[in-house]
Amino acid sequence: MFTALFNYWVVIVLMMAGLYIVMASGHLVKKIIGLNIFQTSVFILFISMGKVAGGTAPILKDGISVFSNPLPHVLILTAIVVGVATTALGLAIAVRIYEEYGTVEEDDIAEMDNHDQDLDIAEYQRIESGK
Amino acid sequence: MLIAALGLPLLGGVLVSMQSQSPNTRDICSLVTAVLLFLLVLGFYPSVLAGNNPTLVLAEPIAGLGLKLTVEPLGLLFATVASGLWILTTIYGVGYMRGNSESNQTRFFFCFAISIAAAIGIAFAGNLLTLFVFYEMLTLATYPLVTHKGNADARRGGRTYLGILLVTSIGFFLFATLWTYAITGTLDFREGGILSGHVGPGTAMILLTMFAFGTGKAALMPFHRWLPAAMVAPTPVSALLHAVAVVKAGVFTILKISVYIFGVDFIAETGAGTIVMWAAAFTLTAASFVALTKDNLKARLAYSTVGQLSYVIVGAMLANAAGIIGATMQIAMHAMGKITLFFCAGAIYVATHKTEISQLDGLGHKMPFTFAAFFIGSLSIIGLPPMGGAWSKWFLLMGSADAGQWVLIGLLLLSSLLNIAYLLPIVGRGFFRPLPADDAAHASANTIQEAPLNCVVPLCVTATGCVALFAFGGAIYDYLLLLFPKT
Amino acid sequence: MINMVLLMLLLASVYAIIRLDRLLTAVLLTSLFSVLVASIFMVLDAVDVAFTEAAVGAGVSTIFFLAALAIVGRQCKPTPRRKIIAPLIVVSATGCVLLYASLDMPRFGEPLAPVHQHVAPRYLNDSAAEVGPPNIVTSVLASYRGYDTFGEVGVVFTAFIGVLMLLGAGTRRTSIEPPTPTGAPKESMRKKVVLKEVADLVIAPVLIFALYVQWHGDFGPGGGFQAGVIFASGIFLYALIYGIEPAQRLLPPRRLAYFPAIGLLLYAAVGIISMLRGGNFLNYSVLVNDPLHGQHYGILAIELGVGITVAAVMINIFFSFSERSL
Amino acid sequence: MIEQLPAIVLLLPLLAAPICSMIHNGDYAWYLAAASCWLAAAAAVGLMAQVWGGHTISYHMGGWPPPWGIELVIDELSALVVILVTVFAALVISALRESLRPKMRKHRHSLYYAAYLLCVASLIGITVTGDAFNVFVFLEISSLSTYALIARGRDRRALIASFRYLVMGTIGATFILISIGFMYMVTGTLNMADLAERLPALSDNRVVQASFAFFTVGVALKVAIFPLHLWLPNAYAYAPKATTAFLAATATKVSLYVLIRFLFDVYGLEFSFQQMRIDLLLIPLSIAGILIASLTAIFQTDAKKLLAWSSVGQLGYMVLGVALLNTAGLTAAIAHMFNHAMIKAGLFLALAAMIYRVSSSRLDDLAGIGRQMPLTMAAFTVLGLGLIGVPLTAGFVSKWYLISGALDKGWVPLAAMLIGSSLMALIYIGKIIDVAYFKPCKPEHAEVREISPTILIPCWVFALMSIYFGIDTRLTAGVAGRVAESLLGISS
Repeated sequence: MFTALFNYWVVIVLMMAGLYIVMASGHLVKKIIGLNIFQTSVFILFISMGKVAGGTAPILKDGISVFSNPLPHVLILTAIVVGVATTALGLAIAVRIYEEYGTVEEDDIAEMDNHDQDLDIAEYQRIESGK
Repeated sequence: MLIAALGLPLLGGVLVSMQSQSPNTRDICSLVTAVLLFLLVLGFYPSVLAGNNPTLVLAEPIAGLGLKLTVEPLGLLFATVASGLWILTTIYGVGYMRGNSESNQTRFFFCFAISIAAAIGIAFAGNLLTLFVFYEMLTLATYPLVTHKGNADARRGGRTYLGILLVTSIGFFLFATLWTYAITGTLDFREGGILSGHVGPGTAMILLTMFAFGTGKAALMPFHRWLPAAMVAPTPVSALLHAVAVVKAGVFTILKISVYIFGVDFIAETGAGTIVMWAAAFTLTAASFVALTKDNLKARLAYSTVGQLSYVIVGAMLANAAGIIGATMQIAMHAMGKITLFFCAGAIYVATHKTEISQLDGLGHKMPFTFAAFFIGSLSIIGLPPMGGAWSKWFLLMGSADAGQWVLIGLLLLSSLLNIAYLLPIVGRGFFRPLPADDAAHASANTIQEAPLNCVVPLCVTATGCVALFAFGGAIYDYLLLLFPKT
Repeated sequence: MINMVLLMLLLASVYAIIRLDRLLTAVLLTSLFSVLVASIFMVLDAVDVAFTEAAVGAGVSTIFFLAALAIVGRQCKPTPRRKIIAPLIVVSATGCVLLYASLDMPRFGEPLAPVHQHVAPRYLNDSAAEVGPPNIVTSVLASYRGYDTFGEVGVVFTAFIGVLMLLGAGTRRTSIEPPTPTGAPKESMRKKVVLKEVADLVIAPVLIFALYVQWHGDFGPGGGFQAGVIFASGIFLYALIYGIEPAQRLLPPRRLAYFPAIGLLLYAAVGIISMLRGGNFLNYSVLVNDPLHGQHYGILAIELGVGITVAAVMINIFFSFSERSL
Repeated sequence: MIEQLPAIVLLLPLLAAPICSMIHNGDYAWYLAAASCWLAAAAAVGLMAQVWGGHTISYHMGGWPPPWGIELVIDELSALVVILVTVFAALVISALRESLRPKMRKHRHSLYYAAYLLCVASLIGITVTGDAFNVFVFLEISSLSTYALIARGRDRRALIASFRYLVMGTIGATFILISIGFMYMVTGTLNMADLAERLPALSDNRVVQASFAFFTVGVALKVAIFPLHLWLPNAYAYAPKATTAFLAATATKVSLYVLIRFLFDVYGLEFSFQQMRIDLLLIPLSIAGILIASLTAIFQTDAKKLLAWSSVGQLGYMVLGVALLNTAGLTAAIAHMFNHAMIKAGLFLALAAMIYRVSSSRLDDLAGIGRQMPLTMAAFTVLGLGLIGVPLTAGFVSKWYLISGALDKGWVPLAAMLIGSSLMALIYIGKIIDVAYFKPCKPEHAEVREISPTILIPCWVFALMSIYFGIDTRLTAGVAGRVAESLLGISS
């Protein structure tokens, strides 16, 4: 039991570590690092379920008859692409945020947004009182 | 033919809206539509008297539950009243609007036509869903009429109007409708009702109460506030609201639900109407008291309407033949009486721009037709012979007696006394008090005279109608017996 | 069981990433993480995936991260204590669900597990006769599940459009500065002579290797995606050493921006031709008279489409980032 | 040709997207984008015609039979959702051109249209696919394009909203990926019909149960089911005007479709509702969502945020309808998907027209706009009545069914609550209408004129549709009713 499931458990810990970084970190780039780790760990889960004990890579060669399952490999190839695409877009947004706000720390941004809102309200009150 | 009855006012409305450049064509258009509609409605009588109920399904938005129109005696009577009075209101409206040179007259007549279409839809609704649809349509179509003046007051009044009517109709009426549908699986209006045998007395009482209070147009206290608020509207609109379409649609709805959803016998058996009946009894007394305190003529008439409507509700809740017949008659009689009073109020406003009762001293001599008509209308509302109103009050008292509700009889009589107290002094002021000094100067210069002919003729016609209805009381009674095939 | 040492290294690197406030190190550790994962994939017989993970995780992603860090700075604030609790609760709850599930999972490497029973055997047994390539992953990727791969190219293309919308195509600078006729090395470049020498030696083989991977995907690990990523890496290397401008002269961004679309359209064209020839979308068997030949041509064509799109997208995104950092 | 329709409806926008990205002239790109959307809409109607009455089409991608290849499956439900996506996308893009003009430099327009088309194509892809992993792939295309579209908003807060959505969306998508992995782990297949056959036997397997949990959470994030809705209000409020109209109409609806598909068809009614008791979770959440979101909407001072919060509440209606698990409730959910999409798209579009003129969506800036832009505001009013659920509008039909569904279960208080929430909708829509008609116009907006027909016509098409589908409900409630019966396993 222990040995058979141990690697799943490690993978679960890895996944949760990634998820933790996403949620706990306030730095937008670090959040994306977390997402990356989360997704990559899920990939391990997929690939490990495709393994057949004593099998080889699913490339047909004479004299080999036991192959690991190719389907998870295909799925994960696709998923890796999806992952890098998300990373690129996320980073692009983070860069734009930095250009607009001068920071990529969530707390600082929230503060500035609140400030914006205050400005909006002040503007509103100015107009109201002016009338 | 049913399509025509519904489509005609709509078509008229569209035609009217296209004629905004030429007022004469437009007003003729309105009038012709009104007359045609009245004739069309009358055309239904032969088949209804023969016991048929022409039916038409327009569409089926919800599986097994269509927009259905059915002509039956109760609805036909309401349609007759509404379409008949529409002719007069149109004539009067043309005079009033031109006399006061109001703006947006085209929009006014367009909305008017839509309101009538909605009223006809309510009259001929074949099930509760259809009724609800046209009920809401009426609310929305009359909203621009109420806010016609467009000033702050009008908007505030309009908001109250729309707020109360929509909230009560969605909050209570729609809910009760859905509940009924969930219980019975149908919403068709059927003789003897559909709820009988499906629900116990408790649920029936809750449902009936929700329906009654959900019909905000019936102005049952405490949901009567919209009616005085809507007084900001021009007088033809008030006439429409009070006499022709809106409040009548409200009480008619309650009547129809009592007769065709619950069934008279079912209400009588279960006593489901108790709460509503006493609420109505309270309203009719309280409203009369409030009316006494109002100096503004239209406000006083508004509270009078609140009280008179509750007569209809009381009649419906009595759940016996005399009560229902009295209630139905009250719809017609009160319509005729109240429209007369409003026409008079409008005529006074057009002629003198006076709105308060205390300003009316001595005007009776200057405007004899108007004040005479007001007197006749008042008598009809009070319920004194030889006016039509006498019949309805009589049957309502009979119904109360049949039901053994002696307290109720007392309240009805008390209310009639109050009616005398708040209506007749107005006429008295007009005829028996001298003109105030500053007005006398105007009067000598002949600046005060009767309102334009367009205004005076309709009010004379309706006043005559009040008298005529007394003569037709028997015929109406016979007709209404169609509702009770067994008795 | 997967190699214990690798798993422990993974745990250690993730722990370090959580603790680190210096993002540059964190990114490099993430890169290491990817390499380790790639090794695990290798152990698990997923050679294609290992190849890709190494190229993407340790290569392209890392470059993107570095480019972004160059703009937004390398330091991050430590997480305040009070902000740890909520994530911990969520993560523990999720972890518990996963642990609960793991109790019923098939034993690792079990040949009788359901995954190996239902769908996969057909791929293993019949793909040679039905599709052709010895690399079964390629058969499944390009033919049996070619539609997924089409979607995957769509994802890459979408990311390209998104980055372009946000950051621009990387054309701004070249339009301002007139292109210098000869690649006069800047001051800083002179100090990188050794690097330059090495790069000259490496870049050409990298690009050739990319082409090899592109065409060899039928037989061994590889294919359009890996080739595209490797090709892009070669260009990154060139740009890092010689500067962005020479790289952009080599591959003008304005023209390069067409290529993602061209790759995607090439892929779709194969599918549409098969529709015109009476088959369903992406049914390569109808492309020519012999189904097996048709499969072969189809796979070659779509792999080329994948390669073009992926390489062009990666290079474009890189240019977009690098323009912002200057 | 006709048998290729499932692929064609998807390929039209998907191929127009790369071509758009290559056209530098934004106007030509717009023509192409609009044309491809309208053609896709026509193809979608063709699909509906084929499956009308309860037929099913299966299209084998690459000619490989399922479960080895990927299959597209079209039944009445998916055809309805495809119509929803394509028709509303086409209407919105017809209006888009006008609204983009002042905001972006011209050659970026093409990219915007390309992203829009990718989003449309991916939503179609999600809807028609019969393969669980393929759902994930197209979900990612739609997510990425959505992030990009939102990030283009004029306010810098759009970037933050987009980033938050990206993080939450990616977590959601990864949860779905985990779930699909688990399903595959115990069944060996990815085909949805195949999964449906194999999963019931494994209902006691913990892996299946966990996959169910992950799937529900992942999709709930995408649907914005309370309390996972946090990304939605800001994303809608700060996204470019017309984008909001499109997203509000389609994106969450398609996610909800995925939820319905998996709960009823893949995991199966018995497993989802009798074993896992998902309804016990969804009913309280949706009720809380309806009440809290409607209440929040009432207190908004920004019209766009108000409508965004209203969307959260309206999604609650749909989820509630699903969770009621009776014919009326499910009919309501599916019909409301369509009706709400139509109404909200129209509302956001009309609002976009006003924002276009006054450059703000704050309520006090919209004061008096009803007189400056009477036709736009009239359309807004008609649509607003639909949202409240006034009779003879589409909103009434779906609410009717929903309340019937609650009453069929004998839950009178729930029905009363739903009526109450309609009244809350009356308040918040009334707030906008009241400001627009009855407040004096700001002096700086005195010169504001009616919007051009390019936006006005689509607005009115939505408004008239809202009335039409309040009367003729064969396409909405009719289909929804049949679908509901088949999902619930009731043979009609």
